[in-house]
Amino acid sequence: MSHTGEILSNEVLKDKYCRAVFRAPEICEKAEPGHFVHVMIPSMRDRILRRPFSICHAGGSQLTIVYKVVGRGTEELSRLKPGEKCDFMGPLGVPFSLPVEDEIPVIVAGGYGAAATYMISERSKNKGYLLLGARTEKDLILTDNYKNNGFEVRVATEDGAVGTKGLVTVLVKELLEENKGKNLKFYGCGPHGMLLALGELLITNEIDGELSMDQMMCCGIGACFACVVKVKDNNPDGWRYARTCKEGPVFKASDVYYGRT
Amino acid sequence: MSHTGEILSNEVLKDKYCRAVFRAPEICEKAEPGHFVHVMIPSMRDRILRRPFSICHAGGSQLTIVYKVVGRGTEELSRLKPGEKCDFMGPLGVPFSLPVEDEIPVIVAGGYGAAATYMISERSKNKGYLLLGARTEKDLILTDNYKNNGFEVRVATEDGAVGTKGLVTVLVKELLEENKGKNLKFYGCGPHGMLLALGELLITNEIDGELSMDQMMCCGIGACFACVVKVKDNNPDGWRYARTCKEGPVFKASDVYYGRT
Amino acid sequence: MADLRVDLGKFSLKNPVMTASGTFGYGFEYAEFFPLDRLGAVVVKGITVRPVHGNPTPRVAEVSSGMLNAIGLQGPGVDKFLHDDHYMPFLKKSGATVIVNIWGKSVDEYREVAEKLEAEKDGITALEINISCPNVKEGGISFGTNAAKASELVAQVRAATSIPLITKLSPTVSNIGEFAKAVVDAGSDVISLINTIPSMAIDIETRRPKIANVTGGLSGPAIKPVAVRMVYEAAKAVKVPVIGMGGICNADDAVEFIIAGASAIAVGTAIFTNPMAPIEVIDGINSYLDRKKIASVKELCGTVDIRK
Amino acid sequence: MADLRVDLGKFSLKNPVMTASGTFGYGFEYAEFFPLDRLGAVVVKGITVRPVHGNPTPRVAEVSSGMLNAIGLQGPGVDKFLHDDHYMPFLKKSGATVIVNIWGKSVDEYREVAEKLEAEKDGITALEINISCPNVKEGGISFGTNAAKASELVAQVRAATSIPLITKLSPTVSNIGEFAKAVVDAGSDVISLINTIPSMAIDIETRRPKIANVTGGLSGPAIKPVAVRMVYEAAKAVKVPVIGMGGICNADDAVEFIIAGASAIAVGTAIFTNPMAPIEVIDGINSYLDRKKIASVKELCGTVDIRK
Ligand SMILES: Cc1cc2nc3c(=O)[nH]c(=O)nc-3n(C[C@H](O)[C@H](O)[C@H](O)COP(=O)(O)OP(=O)(O)OC[C@H]3O[C@@H](n4cnc5c(N)ncnc54)[C@H](O)[C@@H]3O)c2cc1C
Ligand SMILES: Cc1cc2nc3c(=O)[nH]c(=O)nc-3n(C[C@H](O)[C@H](O)[C@H](O)COP(=O)(O)OP(=O)(O)OC[C@H]3O[C@@H](n4cnc5c(N)ncnc54)[C@H](O)[C@@H]3O)c2cc1C
Ligand SMILES: Cc1cc2nc3c(=O)[nH]c(=O)nc-3n(C[C@H](O)[C@H](O)[C@H](O)COP(=O)(O)O)c2cc1C
Ligand SMILES: Cc1cc2nc3c(=O)[nH]c(=O)nc-3n(C[C@H](O)[C@H](O)[C@H](O)COP(=O)(O)O)c2cc1C
Ligand code: FES
Ligand code: FES
Repeated sequence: MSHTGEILSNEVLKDKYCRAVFRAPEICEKAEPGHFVHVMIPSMRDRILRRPFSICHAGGSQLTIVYKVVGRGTEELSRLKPGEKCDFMGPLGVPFSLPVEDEIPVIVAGGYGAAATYMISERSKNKGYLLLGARTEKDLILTDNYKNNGFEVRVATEDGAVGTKGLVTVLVKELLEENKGKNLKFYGCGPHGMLLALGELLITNEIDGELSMDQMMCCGIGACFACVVKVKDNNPDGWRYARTCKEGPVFKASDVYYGRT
Repeated sequence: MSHTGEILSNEVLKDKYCRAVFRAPEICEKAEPGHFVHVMIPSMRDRILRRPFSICHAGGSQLTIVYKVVGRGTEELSRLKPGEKCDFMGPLGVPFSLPVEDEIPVIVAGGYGAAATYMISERSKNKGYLLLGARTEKDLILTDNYKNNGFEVRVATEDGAVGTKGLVTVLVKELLEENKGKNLKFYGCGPHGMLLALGELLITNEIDGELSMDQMMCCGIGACFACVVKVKDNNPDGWRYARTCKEGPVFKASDVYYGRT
Repeated sequence: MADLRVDLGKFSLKNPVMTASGTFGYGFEYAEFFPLDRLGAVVVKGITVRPVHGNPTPRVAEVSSGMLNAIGLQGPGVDKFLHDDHYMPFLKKSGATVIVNIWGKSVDEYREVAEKLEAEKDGITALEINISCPNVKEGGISFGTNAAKASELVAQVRAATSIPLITKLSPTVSNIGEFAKAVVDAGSDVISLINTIPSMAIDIETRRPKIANVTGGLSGPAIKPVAVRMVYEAAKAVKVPVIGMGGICNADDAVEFIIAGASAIAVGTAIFTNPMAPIEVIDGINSYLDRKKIASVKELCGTVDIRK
Repeated sequence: MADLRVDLGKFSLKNPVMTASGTFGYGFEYAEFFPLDRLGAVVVKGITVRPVHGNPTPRVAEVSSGMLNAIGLQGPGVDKFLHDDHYMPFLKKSGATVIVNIWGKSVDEYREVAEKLEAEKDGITALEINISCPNVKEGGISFGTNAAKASELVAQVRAATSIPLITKLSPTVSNIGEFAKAVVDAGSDVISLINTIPSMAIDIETRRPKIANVTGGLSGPAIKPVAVRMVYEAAKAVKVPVIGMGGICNADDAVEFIIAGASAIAVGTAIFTNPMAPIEVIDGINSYLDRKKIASVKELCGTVDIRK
């Protein structure tokens, strides 16, 4: 369950987003879209927790993650050089299920979410859409890679600099309008607010989908109850806290609890 | 008072002893034998204190320290590569006074003490002796350098593998015997027990000397009272605690308090 | 190979290394890392009389050499714990030595949990009474900082069960020795300490607490020196065995606690960093004893040399 | 440039950044790093009625994200402090705002120091009563953990001097709010916290404590979350200004304390790592306020947003 991965390359992808490739054959073997790895970043020392990252690509023995530099851990990660090693736990979590039969995959992503869902575009036999939301142009990543995999990429930015101005849910509504009657399979990964909005929108439209809900994690394997989100339950309250690391990160949109309590 | 020094080289000198050379012109300018620098070792992060090291050599802009790897700090120091930088405070402390007139320098050292006193051998106009004590052969350092500076080197090891078997004080007694009537100027640096033994021996022989007393340090500049040793005082107790970083590390043997309370 | 067995009064363990409650789930989650019966004991997450949702998120935050948590004792409740496959039934099958950490909002709730466990005590080696969880406002802290209340609580649990009792103390008291004495007098067979230290961290961009519960408990290497001191003081104050915890990451840390006076120790937060930590600690204690030519870990307990 | 002035009741400071007692000597030692009058205040090492040798060595030990110390209040005594060139006379010349930390083994000793300082109070802005030094066995700890004794002490010092009084609280209490209230009721104008947390570290090779005094006080980043929580609780409990300290290394840390409720803050252990830390904290608080468009540091105090 614990593996050592040697860094093969570690470079800026775009702005604050970096791509790191590790040699990690045991993980690659089992990796599915939506799985994550839980990484010990050496050189932290005064920071004791691992950092979770979705698997962006797993080919042969090479494991790729795409990460945004947002704090101490990701900063130190970005400074690691080829030859240095990290300790990995993984692959962890419940993965996405790939489209079956005539399902058209529609990936709705924000920020690093486009990396977390990328393996769907690689492994789905049906081609589909990437609807990518971002604050600014700087947060749009991997769009060419999705296109190369035959996916149509539509973009919304909050400042309107690229693509539609506004939130990604606008793109979702457009797409639903265009594709009435088609068998769309929705996948979501991005900020919590975006996922809740997406989930509610899907449910209103009587479509299900799979959402990857990321929360602060400690153990990464279901033992500490740090990483919970509310899911529906048939207890008197109508909800319970589910561990995103073990019962997720991928949940059915119809399982997520949208109540505000 | 605070300077940044770039590492020019950092290599194993012998066994656990390493030599690091830094570019630190401001410190070199003022450095005298017995001065020390107080070093922030980057990459420690979960360890917050600086580490004090005696200045072994200061030539032009190049500052040399010789250090023994004994724990986290010195281990991490030994891993630093040329081009990396450390923050220095220094030169700090009260230095040794060089021999004057016909004074013959006699350096009595143990372990890294031979590095702390090395500048005496460089800067003294009179040549003299290095009496070096060590547990084993592995702790004998810089002997050739002292010889190149015209010093006679005599060695004692506890296991007798090299030189006289026993403690360095045996060598001191021999030397005193040989050099009766000569104007010997003693310098000591090494483990606390060795320095106390040396100091008492000198006093018994009615000779003074200068001892560099190293203690655990925090501030390095006299503010925290962490680093004290007992010195004589004319208060009712006959002693007081003196700060080795500010009032020392070099004390007159005759000022040190040898009482056992 | 040194003798690692330790004696905790009414029960003994094959080695002194346990897992700290709340950091090892119910054992199940770590069973793929190593066989659970290698541990001295598995201490499960706090069990309550009814299922508990726990606190809103964020429940954890990282700080220098440690973390804050306010999980709020989310858990299945005692009935499910006893009967649902991957709790107690799984632990029994695994061959692990099981210690059940219990918690309640009132003396009655503690007593009820203890009664239910008493009724199906097969496979339960001891109960650990968590009187010190700082996160749930309704009572935890008041037992933990009031020796009279703590005594009453222990006495009531004592009356409800014949299972050996460990009382887990809060570090938020002025005199840990007195507190330890009080719970031992009330019938606790063993004491364990320390629980997390109530703490707070604020996001300066949003000015919101980093923990939804506002405060959370500090654990990890940051608290180790406080824990070693308290174990030392508690072990001096009482005659019963002491279980030490707080920031133990490796065998050296564990040995430090044992020298301070702990008969056994628990690894907590370090498991998040390194799931193999408890096993490495067992092996490392053994190596230390061998290197120091000490035949049994019992000989090391409380041997700190404080002559001036 | 934001307004950094802060108001501490009977006195005000040009900015909220002080040095923590015992980590900045008597100011003198750091005067070559920066002009002392740039600081909100210089808080000098604890002053006693008579000269004190202090504890045997080792007096300090390093631990994860912190250090232990048991210096034992070595110092010149109040007379020498008032008259010897590089203590008070130097500070007066430097233009620094001076706060004198005082300490004694008995109420009488505290009162005597206060009386002597009262007699020559020119240049002294406030006294900080250290009721919490955990290192000297003869009394420190009992004032620090007994609210009645602490009140009596503060009342006696209050009677002895008209200089504004700060009482520095120990973190080793169950309810810091109550304690803060008690000393304020007894006449303290301001409270400051936290002092170091009693701790212990053992060398596992020799089995000797790493501090000759056996226990020492934990300081540095490791204690910051505990300190923030206590400042938050104390500030809620009393109406007087609160000075926060414990692990502050940079402006972000300082801002966190201010948001939690501190009117001013002190930099301690971080000075050993970086002698310029207090100045960098002043500049950094200013930058933060400018970036957040907050006109005065006073507006930031206690603004933690705890709505659920
Ligand atoms: C299942 C999962 C998959 C993820 N996949 C990716 C990915 O593919 N690419 C990517 O860039 N990021 C991903 N993240 C987020 C990533 O884990 C955090 O950005 C990272 O841990 C931040 O570490 P830091 O030390 O740089 O930041 P910190 O300084 O610790 O914090 C900066 C910010 O990051 C958030 N954060 C910190 N730790 C975590 C954590 N353990 N989990 C979630 N958020 C955290 C904090 O709330 C804070 O707002 C994923 C998170 C989860 C839970
Ligand atoms: C004035 C002075 C000059 C020195 N000059 C040299 C020198 O030229 N070469 C050299 O190799 N060493 C020198 N030392 C000792 C050196 O500072 C320590 O070996 C070093 O700090 C150990 O750091 P560490 O993190 O590797 O060890 P740690 O893991 O911190 O401790 C290992 C051992 O080193 C001792 N030690 C730790 N910190 C200090 C400290 N701040 N001061 C003294 N002892 C400490 C501890 O007691 C322990 O036994 C000097 C010390 C002083 C006070
Ligand atoms: C996430 C988390 C959850 C915890 N839950 C419990 C609990 O349910 N019951 C309990 O008695 N202690 C609980 N604790 C406290 C630990 O058992 C332990 O006493 C404390 O964390 C100190 O040890 P450590 O520093 O090794 O983690 C918890 C600690 C953490 C970090
Ligand atoms: C070496 C040292 C000496 C100290 N001496 C005193 C003292 O004389 N009086 C006092 O009230 N506090 C003293 N303290 C406590 C500090 O003033 C401060 O309250 C504590 O260290 C927490 O802050 P920090 O983590 O920023 O250091 C001392 C702390 C240290 C580290
Ligand atoms: S991170 Fe521990 S349960 Fe999910
Ligand atoms: S190290 Fe602070 S006084 Fe010497």
